[in-house]
Amino acid sequence: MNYWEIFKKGIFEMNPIFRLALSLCPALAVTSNVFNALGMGFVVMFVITANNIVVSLVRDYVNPKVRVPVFITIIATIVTLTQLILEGYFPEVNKELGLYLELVVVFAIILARAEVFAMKNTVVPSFFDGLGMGVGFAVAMVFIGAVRELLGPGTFLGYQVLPASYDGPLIMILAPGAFLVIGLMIGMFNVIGEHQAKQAELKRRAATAAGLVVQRSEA
Amino acid sequence: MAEYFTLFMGAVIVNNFVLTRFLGLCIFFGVSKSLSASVGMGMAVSSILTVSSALAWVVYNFVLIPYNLVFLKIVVFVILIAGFVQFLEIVIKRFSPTLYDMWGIYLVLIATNCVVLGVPLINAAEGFNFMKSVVNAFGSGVGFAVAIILMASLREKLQYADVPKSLQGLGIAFILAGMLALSFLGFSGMIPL
Amino acid sequence: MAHGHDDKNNSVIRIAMNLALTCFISGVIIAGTFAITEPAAEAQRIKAKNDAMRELVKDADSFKAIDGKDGWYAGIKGGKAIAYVVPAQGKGYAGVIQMLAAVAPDGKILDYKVLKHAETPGLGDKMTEPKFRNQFAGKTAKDMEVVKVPTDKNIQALTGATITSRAVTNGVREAAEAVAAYSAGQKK
Amino acid sequence: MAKSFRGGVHPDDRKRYTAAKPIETAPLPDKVVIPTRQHIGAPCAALVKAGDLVKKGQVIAEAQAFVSSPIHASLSGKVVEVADYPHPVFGFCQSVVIESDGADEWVEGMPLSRDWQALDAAALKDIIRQAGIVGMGGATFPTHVKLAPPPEKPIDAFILNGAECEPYLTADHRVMLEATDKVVTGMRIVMKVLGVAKGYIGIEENKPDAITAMVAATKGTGITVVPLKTKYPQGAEKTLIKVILDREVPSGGLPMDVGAVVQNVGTMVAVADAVVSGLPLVERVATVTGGAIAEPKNLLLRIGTTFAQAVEQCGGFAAPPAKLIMGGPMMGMAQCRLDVPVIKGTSGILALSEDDVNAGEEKPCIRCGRCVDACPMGLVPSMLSILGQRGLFEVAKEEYDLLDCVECGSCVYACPAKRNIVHYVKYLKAQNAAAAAAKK
Amino acid sequence: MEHAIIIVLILTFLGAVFGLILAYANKKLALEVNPLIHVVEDVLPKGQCGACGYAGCMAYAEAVVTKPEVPPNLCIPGKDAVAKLVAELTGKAAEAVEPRIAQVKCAGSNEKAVRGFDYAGVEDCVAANLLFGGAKTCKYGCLGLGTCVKGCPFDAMSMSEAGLPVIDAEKCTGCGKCETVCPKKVIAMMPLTARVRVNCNSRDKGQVARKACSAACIACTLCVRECPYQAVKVENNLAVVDTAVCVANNCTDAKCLAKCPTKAIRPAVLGIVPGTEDQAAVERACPSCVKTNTVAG
Amino acid sequence: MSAEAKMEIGQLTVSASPHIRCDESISKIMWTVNATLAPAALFSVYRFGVKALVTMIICIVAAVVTEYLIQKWQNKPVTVSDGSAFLTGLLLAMNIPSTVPWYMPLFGSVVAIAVAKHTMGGLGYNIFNPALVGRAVLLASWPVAMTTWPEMASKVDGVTSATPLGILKLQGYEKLVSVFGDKMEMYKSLFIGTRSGSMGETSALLLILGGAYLIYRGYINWRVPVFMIGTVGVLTWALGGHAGLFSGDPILNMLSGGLILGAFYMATDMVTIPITNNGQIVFAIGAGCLTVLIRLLGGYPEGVCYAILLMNSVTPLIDRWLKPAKFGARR
Ligand SMILES: Cc1cc2nc3c(=O)[nH]c(=O)nc-3n(C[C@H](O)[C@H](O)[C@H](O)COP(=O)(O)O)c2cc1C
Ligand SMILES: Cc1cc2nc3c(=O)[nH]c(=O)nc-3n(C[C@H](O)[C@H](O)[C@H](O)COP(=O)(O)O)c2cc1C
Ligand SMILES: Cc1cc2nc3c(=O)[nH]c(=O)nc-3n(C[C@H](O)[C@H](O)[C@H](O)COP(=O)(O)O)c2cc1C
Ligand SMILES: Cc1cc2nc3c(=O)[nH]c(=O)nc-3n(C[C@H](O)[C@H](O)[C@H](O)CO)c2cc1C
Ligand code: SF4
Ligand code: SF4
Ligand code: SF4
Ligand code: SF4
Ligand code: FES
Repeated sequence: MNYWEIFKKGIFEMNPIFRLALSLCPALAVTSNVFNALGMGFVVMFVITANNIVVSLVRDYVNPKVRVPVFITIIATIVTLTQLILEGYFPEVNKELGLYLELVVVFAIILARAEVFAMKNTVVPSFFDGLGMGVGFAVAMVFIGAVRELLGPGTFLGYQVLPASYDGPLIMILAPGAFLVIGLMIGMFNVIGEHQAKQAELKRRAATAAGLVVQRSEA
Repeated sequence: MAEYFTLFMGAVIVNNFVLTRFLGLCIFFGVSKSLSASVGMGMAVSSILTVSSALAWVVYNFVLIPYNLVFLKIVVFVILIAGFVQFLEIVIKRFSPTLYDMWGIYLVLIATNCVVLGVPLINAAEGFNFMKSVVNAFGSGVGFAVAIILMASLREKLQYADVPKSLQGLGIAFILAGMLALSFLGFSGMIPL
Repeated sequence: MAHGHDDKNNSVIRIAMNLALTCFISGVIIAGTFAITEPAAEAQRIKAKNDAMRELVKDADSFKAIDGKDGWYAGIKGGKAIAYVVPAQGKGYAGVIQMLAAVAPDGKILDYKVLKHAETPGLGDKMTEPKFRNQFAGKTAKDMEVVKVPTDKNIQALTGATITSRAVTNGVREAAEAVAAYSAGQKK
Repeated sequence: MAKSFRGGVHPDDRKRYTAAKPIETAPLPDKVVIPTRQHIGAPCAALVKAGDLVKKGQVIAEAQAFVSSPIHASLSGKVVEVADYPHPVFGFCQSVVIESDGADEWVEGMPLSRDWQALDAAALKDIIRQAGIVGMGGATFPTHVKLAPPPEKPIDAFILNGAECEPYLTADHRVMLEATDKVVTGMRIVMKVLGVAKGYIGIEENKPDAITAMVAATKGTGITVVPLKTKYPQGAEKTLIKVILDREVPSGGLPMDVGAVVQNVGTMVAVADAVVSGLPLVERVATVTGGAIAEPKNLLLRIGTTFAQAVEQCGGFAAPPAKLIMGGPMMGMAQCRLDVPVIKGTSGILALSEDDVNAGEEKPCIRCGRCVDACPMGLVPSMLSILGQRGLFEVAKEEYDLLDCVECGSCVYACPAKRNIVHYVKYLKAQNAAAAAAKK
Repeated sequence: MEHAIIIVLILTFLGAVFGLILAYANKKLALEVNPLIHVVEDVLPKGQCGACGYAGCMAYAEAVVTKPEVPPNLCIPGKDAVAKLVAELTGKAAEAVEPRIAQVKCAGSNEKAVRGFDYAGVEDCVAANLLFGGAKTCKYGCLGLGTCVKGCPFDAMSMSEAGLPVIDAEKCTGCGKCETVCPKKVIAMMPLTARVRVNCNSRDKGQVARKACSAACIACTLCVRECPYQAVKVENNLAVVDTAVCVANNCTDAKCLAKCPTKAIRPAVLGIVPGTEDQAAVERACPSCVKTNTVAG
Repeated sequence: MSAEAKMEIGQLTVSASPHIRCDESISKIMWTVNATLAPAALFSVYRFGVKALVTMIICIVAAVVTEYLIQKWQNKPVTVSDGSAFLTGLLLAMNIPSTVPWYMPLFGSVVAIAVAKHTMGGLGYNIFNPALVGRAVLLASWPVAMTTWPEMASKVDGVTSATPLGILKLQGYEKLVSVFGDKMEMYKSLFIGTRSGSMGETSALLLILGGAYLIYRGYINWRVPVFMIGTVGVLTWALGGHAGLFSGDPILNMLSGGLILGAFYMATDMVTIPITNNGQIVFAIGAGCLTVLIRLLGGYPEGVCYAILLMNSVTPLIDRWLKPAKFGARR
């Protein structure tokens, strides 16, 4: 199996937020600025990768009847560890992520990857899958965070980037704005996707126009 | 009494679970495609939330706090809830297929979801007493139900609209949720909790 | 009902063991990590608290918890309590605002620090900015009246966030009153 | 106080073109095209072939089933062809083409004169069936079937539908004025067949002279004349029964479910002719009118006369017609050619100019609710149109009572967005029927 | 240390309790669902086209798993590959699915077909068909309002500028959905092996058909005479090609193409793939036609 | 034959019945509504000066241009001449203070048309009232500027002037009456429109006249304004006073804020409200209740905008629940 492919699919075609629509809560709750989004992204990246590894290691020993509780326990353990470590060494990050750090346990994407991928694959692919999904998640988070932070307060990672006279709409960093921004972003991605698909289709038609005739009449 | 009422209304409208606190969004977006499903989901969430919060409160206050193990709450809550919900699902499926069709099928989805873990954690963080925890949980559940039912009715209506192709599905769902949240801003500042 | 032949792997005990074992291992790991990180975390907590208090009462040498008053600390300089750091709270626009207020023994406010709040970014959360905070320094409870016009005597409200301004002011005022009462009691 | 019902619309009735014009008998056409299907139900089988000589009133096509009605030659002459010809309802239909011999002779035994009072119900019903009488209000449902309700559905009221609520049309109006006695006789015959004592005549207030005439003619017969508010669709069976008897025909039901039978004015004249004079249905009164007609008229036309011949009688076209319609502007069928024949259900021939039509581009529904207010059936037409756009006939049927729509067109008339609601309804009903057929 | 022991104890206890409850509940209460159904559904293409005769892919999956008499090769879009997989999963004998493709049997484009009236109404063929069978004078031809395009579950159809549907051979799975929705039955399925096809649906007599549309099959029977294998017949005033005969005789020079005066017989691929209205197809199907220069694209 | 002489094949139009239509059209309705709003709009220009006119023009032009661009982009027929985007722009302008900087009306109009209207498919399909979505977004985005009204500055306090409802909320009823002089003076001022507020919150008189004409023409349903304003009056009378139950001032509450504008022009936007009469009554009463709830308990002095938006979100449920009485349901 091609590890690059496994890694890549989490970022684009199976992006956890934009495509799979899983783990949406943090995508809204902790993206009002890039810093928080990045922090959350890293945490999820770590948890999902670690969990994929552990699950792929123990998958043969897990009884299917209690599969879900076992996986959840594993995830909860990893999250608790993360929390303990953050608490001990990065108290700032811990405070910013707040409740959502604890909720990482139930982010569907993590359990989903355990069930769908790590359960059926060995350690190395599982690692890449987890990493890809994690990176996809983090990238999406940062992207949303950047849009909201730039258009709202006009800053990036806390630094003023737009002119000071910029009086951005506060709604960007409020709840309704979060929904609207993500909705419009999804639309934008689809428009881009459709455009690309159309180009590909035109190319394909141009290519097959001649070739397919031959193929068919020999079918 | 008034205090509980305020807490309840606060949880339902002012601090609506979905629209202002961003919890339970996966099922909020996932199950709001049809009205009947969203009603089932709303009922399932409200009831599970209430019961599991009560369970969690007991364990938290009688086990974790006395032994100074507050940091274990994630693991403990999650096992507790997941186990309980899965058990409930098996039982309902076995004994009442109609009930199962009505809301049992949604149990699996909520077993591992922000909603059911979030409320016990909030209750713990706020240090609510038992009654308050239960009222807050029930209110949050009702708030969730209100939001998802409204959302589903809007989405069903938009099935018959000319939504641009690129926005169909998730995109328009987010925009709708944004406008719902915008409308709910009207309640903000109403009951300071 | 599902009967089937019970192979060993699917007996009730086996299944239960499976989950129990997972939990056991999880417990061991968490306990281990906890043992390692707890001292650091504890240190962090203390440090955070001290930093917060030191920020409020810059010239204190040390801080001492006050018996009988939950969460109260006295800032000590040269063996004397030069200020009290006490918890304060007010009902803001969106939920409770939790603060620490530093009050001189005579009831004059030194400063305050917001610990937890849910006010609107860009509006209510401007209460943490020096421009608003500095108004409090040196004021006593009776001067803490929120008005909407520029003022030296009173507290000028944040634009568009009168509710927040009131909440902070009320919380701080109550703290100032409590300290004044307490230190009055001490003196006796 | 004129009675009314919920909903409905008030289009300009435009009856002024012809209301005052007496019925004019059209000259004998030199050729008629008589389709073998002029009614709801099973088609007839042609009894004649090319070359046969026929007389007026001779049966040329025979009913093959109970719900069917025989067809008679409308003039004497030679059958030149039995073949597919254009038809105003079905597009094409097997038709008997007869070339007139100019003599216009009745078949033997006609006309006669008999005392209808002496005949019993069964005999009367049989005469009506053999005379090929079908509903002339437009629906063309065989009258003898309507007059034979199943025993478990007792009928206690007969209503004569003189509402003529469709704009433009004045045929029934003129018939009520000019053949008043025939109408009353027909009505009494039908009431005898049905065995009912209560008879009503519903007439819209915009025909005061007809109301007066009917009141005078029904004196002493126990028949009540009920003036109706001028509002479309007063003449629809269901609303008429509601207004006159205050009974609601249940959803999916028929008038007989509430003990009522409704018939059109023209039908009564045909019944009277058949019973009293022994004449079959070979001609009818139709209003030829519309902004594109030079001289609008009420004409007595032979069945099988082409629209072109009828229009010719009215001075041809004054302006290029945008639409040619059989029936009224609200329920009538748009035609695509002039060579279609007048059939038993042709109550009017309308040639509308561009101005009359006032169509407009179809826009999205703005949910203004005018259609809801207009719908006499209490439906939500806007939803029907929206579901129609998406072909969701199941939803339309289960949640929006698709099958209760009588296609009266009130909603379309009222709609500012110019939505083709009736067409969507027809489409959804067709889909529903196809799905039902597929299931079988 | 004590702390650590308590942690471990609590968690283990919790795990054991729930493990027991769940295991017991599972054993005593759980109902079995055949998991194979989901596996089979996963294999199906999920066009929900109903070509299998069931209401959607899930319904077919259930039927094929639970009922021994349901054959594994009903999914037409899935072609052989899916049939084989389903057969394997359900332990049934695999039979090949005859691969097929949709063809539009009408060349009555906006300019070739004569219009009888101006249609103003719902943009849908079924709806238009309700009003005297649509605006074209030909009663059998395509109405051009694209109901089939909307109905194709695989996005394999589009409307050409001339007002006729075009099938994308690469995307068409042969599911036949378009055939069912078309009110004129202008679309028919043909085997993928077809050499030539009849591009008309008119069963009107020659003169009538010609009057209505310049591209109609006028039942002149030239093609019948031309075909060396008797693969072409004229039934109800319309030419019909028996593909099985063409294939059996391995026809590589489809002479029937040569003489058709209205070009109602076309090479099987022509007009199916967008943008393939070219000589190459004719040339391949009927080399001798090109030489005699009787057929232009 | 002369009959056939005027006929060519293919000339006749064939369509399903009916073959005649009324002479209403969407553009006629929309432009009429625009026209009835014009007096109130002009009055507010007279009251607030040229700045008000500029803000209004920005709103309208932005709305119309946005609609044009979106329809072009989507290859849909361009329908800007039907007046609905114009109306949205005008109503948005009526809902904001005249003093806001230029980019706020611009942003609001773009959001109203692009997000609230066209993401859902354009005219007829939107669930929320576009103008109100625009206003709610603006309020959330620039709360300070959106709650800073011109005029009456010196009378109340030195910083910003407040609307009557703002004064009522923060400083009490007596203070409010004293600002105007006496009670009658206050009612008169509210009715005529000499008070502070958004551009459309001024002249109750002109708005009611315009609304009455629309009712007369059948473009809006009288039930909506009557029930909505009535509910607000009754509830504020019952609950809105400081001296216990039934001590509130219903006239003040009915005339102030955006209630008149909202009840006649925005709660009547047929696209976003229930389709049946009964549904509209429920809608209007619900909107009235929510208005009072927000006015009395909420963080804002005014609640009409949110009340209508909230009821917009319940509209599909109301439509489902209150269908018209079907013929034949009763014997
Ligand atoms: C989106 C939004 C957020 C708000 N956030 C706050 C807030 O954080 N604190 C506050 O006191 N008022 C908040 N408000 C309330 C209004 O600004 C309220 O009218 C104001 O507090 C009244 O004060 P003023 O007299 O200074 O205008 C908010 C309003 C909006 C629209
Ligand atoms: C919307 C609508 C309007 C109708 N208007 C009339 C009318 O004005 N006059 C009439 O005789 N029949 C009218 N009909 C037909 C009647 O419902 C009914 O079929 C007819 O009166 C029965 O009489 P018949 O069988 O003699 O034709 C209308 C039907 C519908 C659905
Ligand atoms: C700036 C402007 C002002 C208009 N004012 C009116 C008006 O006051 N009344 C009216 O009925 N139509 C008005 N119209 C609409 C057009 O004159 C015309 O009726 C419309 O664009 C097309 O109408 P239809 O869709 O009904 O055919 C106005 C159009 C524009 C662009
Ligand atoms: C009586 C009436 C009231 C209207 N009210 C509004 C309104 O409040 N806000 C708005 O954006 N459009 C309004 N419109 C215009 C139009 O309905 C609106 O642009 C649609 O909501 C867009 O689909 C109104 C139209 C009419 C006829
Ligand atoms: S009348 Fe027309 S625009 Fe109005 S609701 Fe009905 S269908 Fe829609
Ligand atoms: S056509 Fe149907 S839906 Fe329209 S008004 Fe008549 S009955 Fe109602
Ligand atoms: S092939 Fe049939 S469905 Fe497709 S456009 Fe033609 S008539 Fe319509
Ligand atoms: S073109 Fe027809 S047969 Fe081919 S995939 Fe589409 S619907 Fe199925
Ligand atoms: S992340 Fe909260 S429900 Fe999925």
